[in-house]
Parts: sequence; C-alpha cells; structure tokens
Amino acid sequence: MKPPRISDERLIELTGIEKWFGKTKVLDGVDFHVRKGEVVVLIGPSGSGKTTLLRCINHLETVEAGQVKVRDELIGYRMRRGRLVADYERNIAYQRREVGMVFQRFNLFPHMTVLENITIAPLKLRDVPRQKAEEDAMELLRKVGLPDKAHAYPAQLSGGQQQRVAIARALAMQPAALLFDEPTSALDPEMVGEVLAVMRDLAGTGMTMVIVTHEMGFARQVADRVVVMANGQVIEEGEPDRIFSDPQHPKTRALLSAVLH
Amino acid sequence: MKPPRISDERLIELTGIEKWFGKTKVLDGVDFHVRKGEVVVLIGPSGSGKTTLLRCINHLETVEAGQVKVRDELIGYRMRRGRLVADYERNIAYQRREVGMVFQRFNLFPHMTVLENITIAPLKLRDVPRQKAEEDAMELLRKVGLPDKAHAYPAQLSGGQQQRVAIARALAMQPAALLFDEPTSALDPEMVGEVLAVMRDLAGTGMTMVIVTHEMGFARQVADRVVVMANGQVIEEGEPDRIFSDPQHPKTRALLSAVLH
Amino acid sequence: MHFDWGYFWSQLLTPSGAFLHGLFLTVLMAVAAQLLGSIFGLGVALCKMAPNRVLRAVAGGYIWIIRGTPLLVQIVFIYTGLAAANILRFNDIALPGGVIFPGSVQAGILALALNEAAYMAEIYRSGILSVDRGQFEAAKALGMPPAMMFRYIIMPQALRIILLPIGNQFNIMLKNTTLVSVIGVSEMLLVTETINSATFRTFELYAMLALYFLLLTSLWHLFMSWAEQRLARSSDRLAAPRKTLAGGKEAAA
Amino acid sequence: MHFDWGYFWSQLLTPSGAFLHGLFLTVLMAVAAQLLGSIFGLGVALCKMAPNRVLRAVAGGYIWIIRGTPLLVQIVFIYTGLAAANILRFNDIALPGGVIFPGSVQAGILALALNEAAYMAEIYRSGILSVDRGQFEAAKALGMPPAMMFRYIIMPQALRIILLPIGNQFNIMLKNTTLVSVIGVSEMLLVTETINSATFRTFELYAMLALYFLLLTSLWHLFMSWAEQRLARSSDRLAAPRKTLAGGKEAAA
Amino acid sequence: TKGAAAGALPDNIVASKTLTVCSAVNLPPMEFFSANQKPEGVDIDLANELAGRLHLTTKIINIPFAGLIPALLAHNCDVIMSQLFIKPPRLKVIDEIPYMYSQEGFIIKAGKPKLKGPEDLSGKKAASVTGTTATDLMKAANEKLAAAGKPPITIVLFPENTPALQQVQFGQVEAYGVAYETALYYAALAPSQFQVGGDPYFKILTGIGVSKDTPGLRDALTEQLAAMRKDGTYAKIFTKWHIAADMLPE
Ligand SMILES: Nc1ncnc2c1ncn2[C@@H]1O[C@H](COP(=O)(O)OP(=O)(O)OP(=O)(O)O)[C@@H](O)[C@H]1O
Ligand SMILES: Nc1ncnc2c1ncn2[C@@H]1O[C@H](COP(=O)(O)OP(=O)(O)OP(=O)(O)O)[C@@H](O)[C@H]1O
Ligand SMILES: [Mg+2]
Ligand SMILES: [Mg+2]
Repeated sequence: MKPPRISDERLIELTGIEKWFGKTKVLDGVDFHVRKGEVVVLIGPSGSGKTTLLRCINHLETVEAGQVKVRDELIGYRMRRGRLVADYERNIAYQRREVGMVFQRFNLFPHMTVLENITIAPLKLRDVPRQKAEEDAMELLRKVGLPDKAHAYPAQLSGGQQQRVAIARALAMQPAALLFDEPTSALDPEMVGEVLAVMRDLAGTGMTMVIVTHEMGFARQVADRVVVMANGQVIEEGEPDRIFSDPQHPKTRALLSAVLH
Repeated sequence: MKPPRISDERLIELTGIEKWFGKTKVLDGVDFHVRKGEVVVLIGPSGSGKTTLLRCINHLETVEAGQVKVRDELIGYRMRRGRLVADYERNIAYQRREVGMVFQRFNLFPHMTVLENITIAPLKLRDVPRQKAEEDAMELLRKVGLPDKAHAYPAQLSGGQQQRVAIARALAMQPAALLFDEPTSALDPEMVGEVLAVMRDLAGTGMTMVIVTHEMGFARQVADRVVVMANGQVIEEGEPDRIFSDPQHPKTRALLSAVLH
Repeated sequence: MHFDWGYFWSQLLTPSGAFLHGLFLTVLMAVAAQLLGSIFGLGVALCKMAPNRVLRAVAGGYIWIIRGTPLLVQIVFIYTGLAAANILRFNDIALPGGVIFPGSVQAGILALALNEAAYMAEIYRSGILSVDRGQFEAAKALGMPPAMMFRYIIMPQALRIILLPIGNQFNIMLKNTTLVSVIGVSEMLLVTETINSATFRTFELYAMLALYFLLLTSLWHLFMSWAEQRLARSSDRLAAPRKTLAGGKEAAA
Repeated sequence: MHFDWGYFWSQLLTPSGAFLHGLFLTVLMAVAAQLLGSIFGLGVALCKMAPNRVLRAVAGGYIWIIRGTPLLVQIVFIYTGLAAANILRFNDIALPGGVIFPGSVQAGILALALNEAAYMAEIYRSGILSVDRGQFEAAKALGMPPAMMFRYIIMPQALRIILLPIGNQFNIMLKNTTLVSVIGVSEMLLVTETINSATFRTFELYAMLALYFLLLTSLWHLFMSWAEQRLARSSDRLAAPRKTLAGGKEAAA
Repeated sequence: TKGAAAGALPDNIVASKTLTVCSAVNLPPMEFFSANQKPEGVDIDLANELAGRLHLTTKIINIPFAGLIPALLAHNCDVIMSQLFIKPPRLKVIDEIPYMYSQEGFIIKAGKPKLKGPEDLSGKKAASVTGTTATDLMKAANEKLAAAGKPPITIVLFPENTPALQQVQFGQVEAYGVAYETALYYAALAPSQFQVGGDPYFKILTGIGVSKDTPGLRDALTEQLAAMRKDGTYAKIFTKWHIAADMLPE
C-alpha cells in the first residue's frame, strides 16, 4: 500500500556496509535503500548504529566494506586503474550536495546571521546571485515559520528555532534527500512540537527523508517505512502500522515496549 | 524548657552586625547568640543572609558594623591606640580554631588521603605528635562510620562519605562549636541520611552547633532553637515545636508552607 | 658615576635622528615579520593537520626544529650560514625613490618570520581544534570542499579564539627584533650601543632604550585590550539570547 | 662552498673541549637561572596577590617592566648599565677548588633569573587562582595562617596545574642563554663563533650548534612528557573513584 | 689602464656600480659610527677613494668581526676593510691586499701602571674581541708564561669592541688587548678614563680581504692602491687620522 508519490527509483542504496571503530564492528553487513519521495524512519536501541549508518550515506564516515550509492553514483570512491580508491575531497564535497543533513545539535554557524547561514552554501557552491539566494532563503524561512528571524544570530534563537533554521539551511541546497539524526532530542520538550510540524509539512511535499528518531508517535504518522536496527544490523522493516502493532523480532518488541511506556 | 546540657554561657555572640556587598545590605543589624551546648538551626528564604551570617562568625567575611565575639573575645579586630583595627591574619587564624566549619561542597583537600585531611590541622597547628594525631583521627573516623577509608583519597569517596570526612576534619581541631552550611544540599538523596545521622549523634554528645539547613524534619528533631532570617534580619526565633506549629511572622509562615509541602 | 638626568631627558624627549631610524627599523621589522610569519604559519598549521602524512611530518619537523633552537642561532644561520653554503644570499634591494632595503634587514625579517611561523602554527592549530567538531561536519554536509570550509566557517571562529595569543606574539616579536642587531641591523639596540661607544653614558642610554621598548609594548597592550573589548562585545551578540528581536534592529546590531 | 660532512661529523661527535665547556655553561646558567627565577617569581606572585596594595603595585610594576622590555637589553643593562652607574659590579668569585665563577656569568644568571621571575610569577598566579576557592576557605576555617595554607594546601594543587608551563619556560630558558654571549660569556654560541673565526666552516658549525640545542630541548621535552604522564597517573588516583579499597593497598598506591 | 682594470671587475659589481664593503664598524679610528650614524675612519676613507677611482660607490655592511670572513666567503660583500691582519690561515681561504701595518697594544684604565708586554698581565684578566689577533697573541703569551711557571692571563672574549672596552672602564678586567691605533684613539677621546697600556708589542701587515673567486677585483684594487700611494692621497688619509706610522714604506 505504497503511497503513489513514492517512485520506484532507488535514490539511496547501501549494500553490504561494514564499519569498524577500532576493534568494534558497528555496522555489520547492512543493506538499506530509500526510494525517491519515501520517508524512512530508522529506530533501534542506543548504540545500534543508526547515527553511523546515516553518516555513511553522505560519507561523513568511511566504510570498511560495501557500497554507498546515491542516484546510482558511488559515493566517496572512484575507479583508478580498474580498482576503487578513495575519491578526492573536492569530489566527495560535490557529491554531498545531493543529500542534506540535519544534526541533533543543529550546528548552525554562530558567526553568521540566520540569513547568512542559509545563503552561504547556495552563494558559494551553486553560484546563485545574492539577491536570488536571499529571496529563496526568505521563502524557506517562511516555510519553517521564522521569516522575522532572518537577521538574528543563532545564539539569539531558542533550540526549536535553531533546528528549524538548520532544516532551512539544508533545504537551501535543494538536495534530493534529507537526513535527520534525532532532530528533536536536544530540545526542551516545549520546542519539539514546532520542529516535528515542520518535518511533517516537508514529508507532505514529497521530500525524500531518512529520520532517526525516538518520537514513535511522529514516526507512525509520517513514515512510509520503518527500519529497525540492532547491533549494527537491520533486524526488521516494514510499514509503520505493522511494525508498531505487530513487531516480529523479539528485540523490536523489547525496544517498542521500552519506548512506548 | 531548655535541656539541662545547655549552659547559660554565651559561646558565640553577634551584636548589631551589618554587612554590605557593594551596594546591597546583606545583613541588616543582626543580633545572634549561641549558648554552650546549644544546637541552633538557621532557616530563611534563599538570599536572606544565612550563609553570610555563618561566615561572619569565623571571620570569613568582614563586617561593616557590629561585633562578633567567641568566648567573649572579639574576632577579627584588636585595639590599637584605643581604636579597633583589623587584626593580623595570623591572629585571626588562631581565633578561627575555636569554631569548626563544614561546607556545603565539603572542600576536602584532594591531594591528601582522608587521614591526612583530618590530621593536617592538629599536626601543624596544635603540634600534636603524629601518632597521637592519627589515633585521634581513626577514632573520629569510627565516629562518622568510615574507619576503612583512612587511606582513600577524597575523589574515591561518595558525596556522603566526603561530607562525613569533612565533619571529622573539623572535629579534629576540637573546636568549641561547629558551623554547618547546608551540609546535605549538594548530596544525592540516598546520601543525605548518613550525614544527618552523624550530625544527630554529634548533637547528642552536647556539641555546640549552628546549622543552616532546609531539612525541616531534621531541624525539628535536633534544634534547641530555630532562628528565622529574612532580608538580612532575624525575624523570629524560638523552640522548634513552636516555630513549626505556630509561626508568628508572615514570612516564616510563607517559608514553612513552601518548604514543608 | 652620577646619573646625568639632563642627558637622559634630552635623549628621551629629543632622540637623535639615528635613534629614530632605529625605532623605525624595529617597528618595520616586527610588523613585516609578524605578517609574513602569520601567513606562513597558517600554511604550516594546515599542513600539520592535513590528511597527508608526509605533509604532517614536514610541518611537525619544521615546528620541532624552530622551537627547539634559539632564535639568535637561527638569525645568524640564515644570514651567514646560508650564504656561506651558497644557498641563499641577501643582496640590498634598491626601492623606487632611492630607498635601499639592506640585505641584513631582509635576512632579519625572514629569520624572525620563519621563527614566528612555527609559533603561530601552534596557535592556529589550537584555535582550529577548539572549534566545535559539529561546525566541520555541518560545513561538510552542506558540500563545502575543505578550502571553503576553512575560509568561511572555521577560520572566522578560530580567529576569535586566537586573537589574544596573536597579540602576545607581536609583543614578543617587538622585543625579539633586538636580536637582529647581531647581524648588524641598526635597530634601536645597536644604535644605542654605537651612541654609547662615543659618549659612554651607558646607564642613561640603556634606561632610555628600555623606556622606548616599554612604550612600544605598552601601546600595543592598550590596543589589544581595546580590540579584545570590542570582540567581547560582538561575541555577546553571538552568545546571549535577546528577548525581543525585530529584523530591522538586528540588522543594525 | 661545499658542505664538509667530515668536519661536521667530527665536530658533532667529538666536540672540542671549548665547545663542551660552552655546553656546560649553557646548561649551568639555564638551570641556575630557572631555579632562582622560580623562587623569586613565587615571591613576586604572592606580592601580586597580597592584600597590601603597595606590594601589589610593586609586583605589578616589576612584571610590566620585565615583560615590556627585551631580555637582551636587560642583560646588557644589568651587566654594563649597573656597573656604569656604580650600582652593582660583578666580580669574579674564586670557589674552593680553584674554580673561578666569572662576573659575567653571575650577571647572566641574574639577568635570566630576574627575567624568568616575571614570567614565572604570572604562571604561579594563574595556577593559584585556578585552585578552587573552597580550598582556601576550608584551610582558613581550620585556622591555618596564610603561609601554612599556601605551603600545604594551595601550592601542592597549583603545582599540578603549572607543571607543563614551567616545563615550557625551561625550554625557553635553554635557548635564552645564547643572549648572554653579548656580555662575553662563552656559552655554546660564542664558542661556536670563536671556532668559526678560526676555521670559517660557518654552515657546518651552526648546523652542529643547532643540533646540540635541538638535542637539549628534545631531551627536556621527553623528560617533561614522562613527568606529565606520571602526574596524570597520580591524578587519576585523585579523580577516579575506585571500586574496592583496602587500607593496605591504598597506602602503597 | 684604468679601463682595462675596470673591465676585469666582476659583472655584478660593474652592473650595480657599487663596491660592497664588510666591516666591523666599531673600532675607531679604523672604522666607527659618527654621532649621526655614518660610518667613518681610515678604512672608510680608503674604501671611498678606491671605489671612486673605479667609478663605483661604496656601501658599508656592518658585521661583527668574527663574521667578516664568513660574510666575504658568502659573497655578502665584495671586500673586507676592517683592519684585517694578513695571517696564513686567512690566506688559505681569502686573498689579502696589503695596505698598511697594524700594531697591537692594550687599553688600560687611566692612572694604572703601564705594561711592558702581554706577559705583565700574568694572573690577571684581559678582554679581547672574538676572532681578533689580540686573542691569539695573549694565548701565545700564556704559553710562554706556562713555560716560565707563571699563572696565565685569563682571556675574556667579547663579540664586540664596546662591551670589551667597558670592562676596562668598570675595572672588570685589567686590560683590553686591541689594535694600538684604537688604544690611541680612546686615550685621546677620554683621557680621564683610558690610557694606552704601553708601547705596541706587535706589528703586522694588514690587508684588504678579497674573495679568491674575484681575482679581477683584487688586481684592480691593487693597481689603484699603488696609484694612491704614488699621488699622495694615501698619505693624506693616514695623516688625517694620526696614524702615519702605520703607512707602508715607500
Ligand atoms: N567516533 C567513534 N569512535 C568509536 N566508537 C564510536 C564512534 N561513534 C560511534 N561509536 C560506537 O559505535 C556504536 C554505534 O554508534 P551510533 O552512534 O551509530 O549508535 P546510535 O544507534 O546512533 O545510538 P544512539 O541512539 O545512542 O545515538 C556505538 O557502540 C558507539 O559507541
Ligand atoms: N560574594 C558576594 N558578592 C556579592 N553578593 C553576595 C556575595 N555573597 C552573597 N551575596 C549576596 O548576599 C545575599 C545573601 O546571600 P547568602 O548567601 O548569605 O544567602 P543565603 O541565605 O545563604 O541564601 P541561600 O539559601 O541561597 O544559600 C544574597 O543576595 C547574595 O546574592
Ligand atoms: Mg545516534
Ligand atoms: Mg547559603
């Protein structure tokens, strides 16, 4: 019962990903894909590798085995004399523009106004003329409900406002997909709602999204598919209603009973 | 109905104390005394001057007006050519030995073992032979229930254990009175009880004590007299049963209703 | 020998042309060497943090050698040693307007700058490392290549942190210029010594020289305090949330 | 002129007696000046923090003057200026055993030590100020007079903090000894120059000199790393709670 | 003949029209800074005259004495004019054109007894500048003293003239071993402080240092020097500085 806005094209495709931190295997042969227009929610106990998986998608982490492809293009590697070698930083940077990322701790640039935070990447990386970039930025700020904060500095904003600016900043590069790593977990409870509302709107517009979150109610509402991880592996996946009402894997059951009560 | 162990001698006597911090008057004409063997509990809203009053007793704060006397001796000043002048640091240090102090944040010496923390003052200030000092210290450690921690360092102890060591350290100088400034408020709830128990024992032995605390149940149990402060003034004082059951001053009532519920 | 106050005051208040030229050389060398050292030091710092291990080793070795040997030895080595080994020779350069830029001054500036670069590199590095990792990741995630990330995101934040140590470095630099006297640059110390060798008013002259240096360093100190205060005020804006914000007001802030 | 490797190696591996004596003087002066400077600097630091405002002003002025003027000027001033003004003259002292302690070396050590004291004072002060205020209060409340408080409570904690900056200071001190060559102390640099004026193997000699300094400073660096590790280990004991404690074990720890 | 000599000059000198002279400008009357920081003295006058005859202008580079030969070898300058004695070890690395005699003497404090020779300093301290012949002469005296069973001179080395002179001024050393010409100069400049410590005890031929790489320059200078001696310019300079006794014989 896939909604019609989801195409069959696999926008992001990870196959057989293995990732080690020193002597611990953090990702253990993960296959993972996201179709165009799909909203995938990643859940799993702490330390199961959700963050690491997300970071592999835009090559903030290198992998020891497996492939990451975005729009069928290999991320972080290129062929040289018939073998895969690490790509140049410049090329990786170029590839990262396809995928926007929103961090748990917002990571806005503190020395720039909200408007500068949003326009810096289009201005410098896509050579958009300044006036156009600022108009687009104001449009995005309206979308996230902060048009009057354009000239404020991040430190003058609440956590929820900062996170909404971070979303606008990621959108300004017009990425094909957005990755969210627990976007509300560093927020005071009063501010969680406003950020989730913006994400819900975004999902409604057909944006491709991968979301790591502990907000199960939200997950159930917006997810097209829920992927459950444990110990660096995908242990279960499916439609949210199915996962939440009838989890198959004992670890999924344990996780949901811990989170939902 | 004063218990017989309390003598009539006024061990500590403060009269007309005024204390300014910059442009704010923090103590506003305080008269305060403690008799030998008495346990006085000081209560009052935050910022009312309790800590400051306590610190005036052993001259950790200078005063702008009024006198502090311990055993009828003026603290912090001496006569020169018929006028009071600030005393030498050496003499003040000498006078401070009469009154021990236990701090909210323990302030144990981190580079010394528990035994060294307790023996340093008797060894260096009272010229007690080392063996005697250590025997006395072990005796005190038994009193506070920590004989097996003699060779531990403060960082290896829990908060409650550290506070008990701090009490033992203060006792090692055999002071005539002990001052406590919220001795349990920096402790995890599980550890409050053990420190209060030690203080209760101490009160039972006839030690003269002045205690600033928010633990009203404890105050009611051990206090011979409760003194209530507000805005740098003593607004009410009396036996604990009377104060807690029938407070006269409206501010006392407000305070108790806030604390007890 | 009594202290000749008259001589002292006249030298202090109406210094000779030669002394003023020495003062000029001192300041010129300090400023030039600080600028060059700051630029080169940034390069060394970036190499020290580069992914390439050869670059890292070279930068590390450079810092190790410079910080491990005396500046005085470096100055003599660069002026005399390099020329003796036929590696580098400092010839006078005639600037337009008939001004001559002597080889020894060039060598002095170069030596001071190379020395400074090693110290500046460590300052930059600690400044860059003290920028929150999240800032690096956010810039990367937006698709910024390394150079752009440093230029727009990391350096502006690092510079706020390192302004104070850089100010201290220039203070040290001002004083270090005296060492260049050993290769015959007539900066303030050498001028003072030559005046002394004709007048033998040793104590008065050195007292005056010390006062001039005190003046230079104190002026610099005042300037830095002022710059720091300004920075603190602009950092307030970055740190303290305001209650009410209106677009217009903020733009003016 | 080619680099004479044979000469370089022979000088490096079998340095002349004169050079070794220069090395000895370098190390002797650095150690003596560091010790004196550390002691005097502690006094300056305590004055700077004293309740008495005259003491504070004197200490502050001392630090200001020393840090605001070049060490080279201070050295010349102390050796030559003071003698010229008939204030202080450094005469050779004959030590038992026929060893002569030359006046210029005395002056050099004194100048280095006075200079060091100002820098050490600031290090002590920041170390002392970084000790928790509660430690001062606890010591006072026990009845400790100020001297005892510093001796037993504050300094042991401050020293842990300032070990690293003190180590850096000694590194700087080793290099600063070269400046004493200007008043005729035959430390390593002046010896090298003397040898050079007879052999003219400039590049080789300065390369060797640089290597000797690199050796000294690197050895010191290794020593400091080791000391820091030891300290870190003993600080672990102060910071990390242990699970089980037995009196005997702890006493041995 | 002038044209031929000039033609043999090194190209860089011809191109720059400048004769670069290394000198330890701190040894009056040979070379020192005037009150307004202009170098002057015997060597400076000679250098100017020689350069002028070669249609060049002089440029003086001030370098501590021990650094002179290294600087010449490094081609930091074209010639050394700094009362450089002609000695075999020096001739191994550079050429020297003899142009005067120098004598060695001592500066001592005014009022002290004069010395007959360096041996009179037995058991005392004497200053000298690193790399100068005075150092070597005192070392030689020490060998004699050792043979005679007497205590040696304690030689205190300084990088420059000024601090060495000041040692005499403040009584830190008994004497300062230096060129006799310099001793005369200071004794005349500050008779209340200094006096010449006796008759000169050593006389040596002194030369202009030239790199072995530039024989053309050496020959040109030699030729011009001979011309100067012939037409009396040479004598004029020596008379002006009161050291006619040091002139090369006719
Ligand atoms: N930089 C790193 N170095 C070493 N280990 C790491 C690093 N980052 C993550 N790990 C380890 O990798 C494992 C997976 O971490 P990850 O952050 O991906 O988990 P997560 O599912 O996001 O957990 P959480 O819900 O707590 O955020 C954990 O055991 C973690 O300790
Ligand atoms: N060092 C200081 N400098 C300036 N003001 C101070 C200082 N110490 C205390 N004060 C002020 O003096 C007043 C009394 O403080 P004090 O700490 O004595 O109150 P308290 O009754 O102990 O309060 P609490 O219950 O919060 O500990 C407060 O307004 C406080 O802000
Ligand atoms: Mg995570
Ligand atoms: Mg309080």
